[in-house]
Amino acid sequence: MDYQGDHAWILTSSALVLFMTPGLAFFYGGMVRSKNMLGMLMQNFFSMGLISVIWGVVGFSLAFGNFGDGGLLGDFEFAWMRDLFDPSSGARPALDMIYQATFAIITPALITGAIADRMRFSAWVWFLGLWSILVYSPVAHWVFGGGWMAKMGALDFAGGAVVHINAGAAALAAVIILGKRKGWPKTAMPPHMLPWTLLGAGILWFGWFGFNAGSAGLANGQAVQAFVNTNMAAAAAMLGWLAVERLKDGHATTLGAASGAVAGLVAITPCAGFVSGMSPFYIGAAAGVICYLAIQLKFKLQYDDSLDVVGVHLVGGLVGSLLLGFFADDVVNALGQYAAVDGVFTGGGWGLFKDQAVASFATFGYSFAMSAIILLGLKAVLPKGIRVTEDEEDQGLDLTQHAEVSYALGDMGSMARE
Amino acid sequence: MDYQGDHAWILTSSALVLFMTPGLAFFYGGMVRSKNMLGMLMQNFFSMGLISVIWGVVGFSLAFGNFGDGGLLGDFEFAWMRDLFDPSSGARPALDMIYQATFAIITPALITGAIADRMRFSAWVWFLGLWSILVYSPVAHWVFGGGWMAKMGALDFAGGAVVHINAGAAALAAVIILGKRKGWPKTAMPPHMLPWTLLGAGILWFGWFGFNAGSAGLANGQAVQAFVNTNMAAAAAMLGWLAVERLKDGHATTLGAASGAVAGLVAITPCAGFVSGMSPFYIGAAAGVICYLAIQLKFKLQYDDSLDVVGVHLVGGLVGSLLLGFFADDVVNALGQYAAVDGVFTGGGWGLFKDQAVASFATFGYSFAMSAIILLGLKAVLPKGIRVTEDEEDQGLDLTQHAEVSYALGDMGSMARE
Amino acid sequence: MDYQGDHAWILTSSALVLFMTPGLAFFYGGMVRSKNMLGMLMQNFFSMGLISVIWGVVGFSLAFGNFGDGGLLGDFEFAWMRDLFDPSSGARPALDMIYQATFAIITPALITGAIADRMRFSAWVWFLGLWSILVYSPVAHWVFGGGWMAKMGALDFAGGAVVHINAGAAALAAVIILGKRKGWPKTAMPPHMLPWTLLGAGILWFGWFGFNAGSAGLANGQAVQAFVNTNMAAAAAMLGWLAVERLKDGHATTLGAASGAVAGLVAITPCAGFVSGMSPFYIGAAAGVICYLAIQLKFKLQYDDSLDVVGVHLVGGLVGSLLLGFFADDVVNALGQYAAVDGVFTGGGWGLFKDQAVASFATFGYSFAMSAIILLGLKAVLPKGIRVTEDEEDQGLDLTQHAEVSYALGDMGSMARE
Amino acid sequence: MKLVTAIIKPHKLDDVKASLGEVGVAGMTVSEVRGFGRQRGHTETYRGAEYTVDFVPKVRVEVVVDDGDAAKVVEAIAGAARTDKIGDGKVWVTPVESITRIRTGEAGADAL
Amino acid sequence: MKLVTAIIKPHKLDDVKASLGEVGVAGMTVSEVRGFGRQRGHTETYRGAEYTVDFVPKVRVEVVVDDGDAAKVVEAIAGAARTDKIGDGKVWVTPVESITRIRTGEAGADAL
Amino acid sequence: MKLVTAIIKPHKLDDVKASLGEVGVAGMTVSEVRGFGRQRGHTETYRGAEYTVDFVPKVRVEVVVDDGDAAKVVEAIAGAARTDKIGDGKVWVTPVESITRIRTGEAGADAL
Ligand SMILES: Nc1ncnc2c1ncn2[C@@H]1O[C@H](COP(=O)(O)OP(=O)(O)O)[C@@H](O)[C@H]1O
Ligand SMILES: Nc1ncnc2c1ncn2[C@@H]1O[C@H](COP(=O)(O)OP(=O)(O)O)[C@@H](O)[C@H]1O
Ligand SMILES: Nc1ncnc2c1ncn2[C@@H]1O[C@H](COP(=O)(O)OP(=O)(O)O)[C@@H](O)[C@H]1O
Repeated sequence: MDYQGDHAWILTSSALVLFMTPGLAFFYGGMVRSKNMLGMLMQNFFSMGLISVIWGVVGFSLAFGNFGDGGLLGDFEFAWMRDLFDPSSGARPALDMIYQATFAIITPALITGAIADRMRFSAWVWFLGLWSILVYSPVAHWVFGGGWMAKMGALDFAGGAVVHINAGAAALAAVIILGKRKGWPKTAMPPHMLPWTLLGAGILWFGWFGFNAGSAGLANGQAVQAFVNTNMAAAAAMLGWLAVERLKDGHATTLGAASGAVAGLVAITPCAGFVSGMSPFYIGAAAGVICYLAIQLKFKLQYDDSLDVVGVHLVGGLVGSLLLGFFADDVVNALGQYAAVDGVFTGGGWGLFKDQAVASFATFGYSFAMSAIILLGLKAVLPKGIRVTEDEEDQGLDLTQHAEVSYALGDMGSMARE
Repeated sequence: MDYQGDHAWILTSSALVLFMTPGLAFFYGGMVRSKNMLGMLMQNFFSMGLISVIWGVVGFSLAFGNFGDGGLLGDFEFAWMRDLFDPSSGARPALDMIYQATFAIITPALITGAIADRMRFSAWVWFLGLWSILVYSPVAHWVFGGGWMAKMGALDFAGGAVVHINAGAAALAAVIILGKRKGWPKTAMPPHMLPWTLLGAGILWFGWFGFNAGSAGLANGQAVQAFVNTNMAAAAAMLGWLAVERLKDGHATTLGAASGAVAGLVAITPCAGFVSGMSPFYIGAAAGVICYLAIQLKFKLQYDDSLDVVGVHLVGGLVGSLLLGFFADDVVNALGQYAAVDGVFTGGGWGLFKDQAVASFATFGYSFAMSAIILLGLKAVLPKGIRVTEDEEDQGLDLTQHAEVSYALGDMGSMARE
Repeated sequence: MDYQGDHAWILTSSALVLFMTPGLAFFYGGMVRSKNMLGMLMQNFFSMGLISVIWGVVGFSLAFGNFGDGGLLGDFEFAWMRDLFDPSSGARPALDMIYQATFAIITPALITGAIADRMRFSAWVWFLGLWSILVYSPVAHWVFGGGWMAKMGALDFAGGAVVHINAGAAALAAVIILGKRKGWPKTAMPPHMLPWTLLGAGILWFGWFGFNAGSAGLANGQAVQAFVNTNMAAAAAMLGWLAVERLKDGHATTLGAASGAVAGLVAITPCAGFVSGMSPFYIGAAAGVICYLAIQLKFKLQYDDSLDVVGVHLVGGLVGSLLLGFFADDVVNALGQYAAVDGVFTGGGWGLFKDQAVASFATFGYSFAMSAIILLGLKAVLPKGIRVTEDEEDQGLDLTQHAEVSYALGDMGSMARE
Repeated sequence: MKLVTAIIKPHKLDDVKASLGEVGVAGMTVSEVRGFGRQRGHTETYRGAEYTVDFVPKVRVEVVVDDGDAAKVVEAIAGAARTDKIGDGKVWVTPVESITRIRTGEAGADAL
Repeated sequence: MKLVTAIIKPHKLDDVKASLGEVGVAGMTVSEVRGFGRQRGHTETYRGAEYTVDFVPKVRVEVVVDDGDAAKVVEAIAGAARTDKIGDGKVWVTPVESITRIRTGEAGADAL
Repeated sequence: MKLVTAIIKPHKLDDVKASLGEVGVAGMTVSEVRGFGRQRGHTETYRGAEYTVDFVPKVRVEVVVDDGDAAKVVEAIAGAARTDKIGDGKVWVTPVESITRIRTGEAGADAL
């Protein structure tokens, strides 16, 4: 069989997923105060730089080396970009490497929404690199790399656990250790420019097709099913979120539409190539409603998860990973590289659900603990710590971390070149 | 033959067309006043939510069920996402469903440009859903679903009638029933942020390749020809619009460049896979000039088609659908699933032109009448009617419909959390 | 062999590269002062209009006609869109034409960054058209069209010389002839909205996958390698630029991250399908550091290369083209349509490097001279010259060239319709 | 010389400008401000959190006039800016000791 | 009538508003301004070029009050806006000859 | 105490600031405003519809100074802001009854 059609789709998907990180930057960026806009963009764009390099040098090998060993970690088989270029398969290993690179980039980028407005940029640089090696690569190995979770029988089509629970758990650890933004929750910190957020949501939705349908690895029927499920879950979650918002707050908001869609995309991620029929609507709608309710928790529990990474990614990831235990459909499954398996509603009993629960909580536990250790270590070691000073927080990350401002629209120019 | 290459292209095209709706939101959003920015974005993004669900549940089946019956409407064959997943064809029915979903989403979204700044959001929700079922699905069946128009011999490659004449006719009905914006045409209502409009135009141009070249259904020569024609018509229309603008108003404007390109993209839509050689230049240039002239009509006839949906989509759709009767080329046609047929200039006589005219006016008539009926019905039935109050119009849709503001760039924070 | 998979990838790549021009418009647009935003957008978008038409009518034929003649210029074989549609190959000539059209569009658009804020729009229109025919088509023929450079043995995978050195040399000629912006370098002219620049950088990175990996012409292993190299070079260059910036200026900036990534993308362009392993990291890092240093030159040499087209594209293009002489790897080369050849570091000796140097400087020399001739000619011939008046420069291009403004966010409406 | 300062509703600016033109005022300076008073502000909601904003957008109009014209100008502004709804704003008058036209150096009434 | 004008730090606006409420002030007008003084501005860097910006964001608060209330209002503002750091700003008082409420035409203290 | 208010062209702000520095003024407050006067505005065109905008961007500079310095300050501003083209703007002087530095509570000349 020719591979060109599959290559075309996975190349396209890689580009789409890479584009999600700028999308995420703007999705988040619109929600922060204007003085922190560039700080937010930078934390995300920088991940495209640093993680690409780390992934090529060692990260991919740690995640995908020793493939299918049922173990805890890969090896150095592909380190330093070795052995990726195999002409006979059209360089398939290199294709897998770069496609997975885009996942490695966006996963820690998700955390930036939680820690918005208060982390030193240099601390972020260290955290990003260490987290990718110590948390992302191992967890990716467990499932995507054929490690212990895959062997156990847990399913994760495109990263409900590897990406979303993982990043969400890290986000929770980070906001606890970093502490609240100055003034939160008394001071109002409304979004400075929601159109950015909507633009970002549009890019995310667009790119997520590559994320989920690309995870089939081929341009086959499973890819089509994953594509369909992705779109339908996003749609249903938008409606779910808006419905409850309208009931509770009296208005359907654009931020709600964007947030709901993202919640649905998160929840369908682990399920995309494994469910069929009306299932994506049910999973999406559940995610929309549950995530809306989950983000209200932070006010009760008093942790400043600034842009609701816990509420959307951790909770949404859990919703999807666990519901897969109910909705999995072996007719679709069978197309992929995985064993065909059914869920509770599809006559497969509770077996899959149990595996999903174990995988979800193991991911949560490892990521939370390890992220906390990294951050506490950095706090102890970095001369200026991990958080900006109060004065810097007042002035904003743009000026203090990057010596730039986002907007200079006025007519009044008074600036001197040194 | 393997299907992966075709799948890769149609999956990509589906993503591209889905991305057009956010693009459209920003294309329009930049043109409204800043107080209505989010209202515009929301009407468009919401279509991605609501129509996806409706399309999966019933819309696709009403349009594509009973395929090729030469009749008026599909059936419930594919309702509730039934029978879409067929592994042997790589889930081709599901692929067709999701590709067509993106068309179903953007078509009513086109109408938002006409009704900008004054429709209640809840009325929009109702209109959107009803219109999709009562107008879009039937008309899509007539042509795309092998209904009476297809049987008659009318051609519509990617939706000159189904999408553009259809939405344009609905827009005309809507502005007549809704009435003018407060103050129009005396009060100036200039665009609040043209860069959004240009960004949107860029996204639309990009996505339109999926719209037109994807409509070949395969990654074949017809797709290539459609891609070429799409780009060349957009380009020629931009030049045409700018030339007449420069002559009449003294300046070539960026809004004109964006509008001209869109006019060309609209006009080439029905023709994309059916014409060849220099034809896209002629069709595009004609659309650029004619649409520019057409948008001046609203001041004469005093209907407030706020962002010129009638002038660009209805007129542009008519230009393309009718010119296809002149330029159709059976060498290109022959590649597709349609009968090979020539136009007036290519030695085919007036037969095709007549079919095109019948199809265009039938679409116009049905859509105009049915849209009017829906709106008048909603006006009578909805407790608060379909239009915001004068006070709400003054305050803007962002605040009154969604309790949000678009821009909070200032340093002066004075907001209290409840 | 089926061609659908390859078609799918090249169609996708064509769309991606076309989308780069809007991306470039915003990348540049964010850096100019707000009164010139639309002027910048317009110069770029207009290239999509004018060059598409010129390319279809004559440009493609001049560049790719007489393919492989080892000479200086193509012929009129494909002029007026002739002979592009060949059903048996899936219209491959048409596919090549449209893919290359997107390169022809963006190359002159790169120049707009140098001449920002001061060129008359009508002069830009003339320059754009003439430059495309007199400079771009010939130079494209030399390498891409199998002209003398290709015959000599010089390599240019996706346009290090044809696109970047070519545009950079023209930019240098243009800023010398146009002169400095009023007030430069004393008056501060900081970016008016960096988020646009970051958005543009995100779109450019995304689109560049089509630019480089699409240049393989097929969805094969070389395309994969080019994709990998593209991403890795962009990443390494971002890190390189930020590192030196941090050392020299004390801060890592978001503009630096965006600029560094673009510098890496430029430098890898000629190399993308020809190098392997860790090479993209070295090439990227070198480009990041060298381009950062190169942009400081303009203050020393007092030429107002407003947004650093010379520093990034000319210098980055040279870095990539020359380093290819060191890093070329015949294992990857062998996959393409080119002869397998190694560089200095890969055991191939200095032969390739010499060819690269000759090709680079020939491109520079021809483009610089010819661009100067065109501009001086236009200056002499155009009634109002090529530069706006001082007053127009003060008021900005948006108002004076296009009768529009970019931002109207305020509440204070006072505008009268005529 | 007097400085007449008015705080008005943004959409009344054109009417005020026209009305000032009618009483012979040839120049003025305007700016965007936010007002707090009897007129209620609005509420915004983001992800379930509700915010109240008490300030409402207003426009400040400043006109320097000859002593004798002040009353007339106040009247012209007040007349044109009135909508009879809460929040129409205020007009106040303060003394100006001298005024100069920068371009010519003219002072007093000639500077207007 | 007096016009009390204060230039304050932007984030103190809510405190000032509250404090004015306590002394019975029911209306005010605020606007965004830039201040220059002892407080240092900041530095920005773009592609290696360094720029200094001397102006810092401030908010101007304007309140028209009865003659007798001016001192109290000045005190209320100054008390609420103080952070004891450079750049806290100024409050000054200027005379107002007349004031009108546009909606009703009321003048003097009734217009406030 | 006097308040000197100037309406100037936006690009003259740096010159005015420098010139004020030379006459010993250490603080000032500036803001963006729109002016209407002899200077013509501009025309915008959107899809064939033409709009005229009469207001032009200006900057307002406010400086509180000692009584004796007012004339000198007016001169410094007027000198620096002059381009001899229509629209250079105005400078006017109004009386200030008291001024306080918020940070220290100092009053009068000490507050400047
Ligand atoms: N004491 C005051 N000093 C300065 N400005 C005031 C004062 N009171 C009201 N304003 C301004 O006048 C505007 C209108 O006042 P408001 O009390 O809302 O309505 P009205 O003037 O119709 O009674 C306010 O938004 C504010 O800008
Ligand atoms: N002479 C002045 N006239 C008008 N405004 C002034 C004057 N001096 C200072 N200001 C304003 O007061 C603000 C604070 O002044 P500054 O000297 O920085 O601190 P402080 O008042 O604490 O000594 C300035 O930013 C400026 O807006
Ligand atoms: N009577 C006035 N009151 C307040 N501001 C005025 C007045 N007349 C003019 N201005 C301000 O001065 C600016 C310049 O005035 P203009 O008549 O255009 O030019 P010039 O001062 O050179 O004659 C105007 O834009 C406006 O901001």
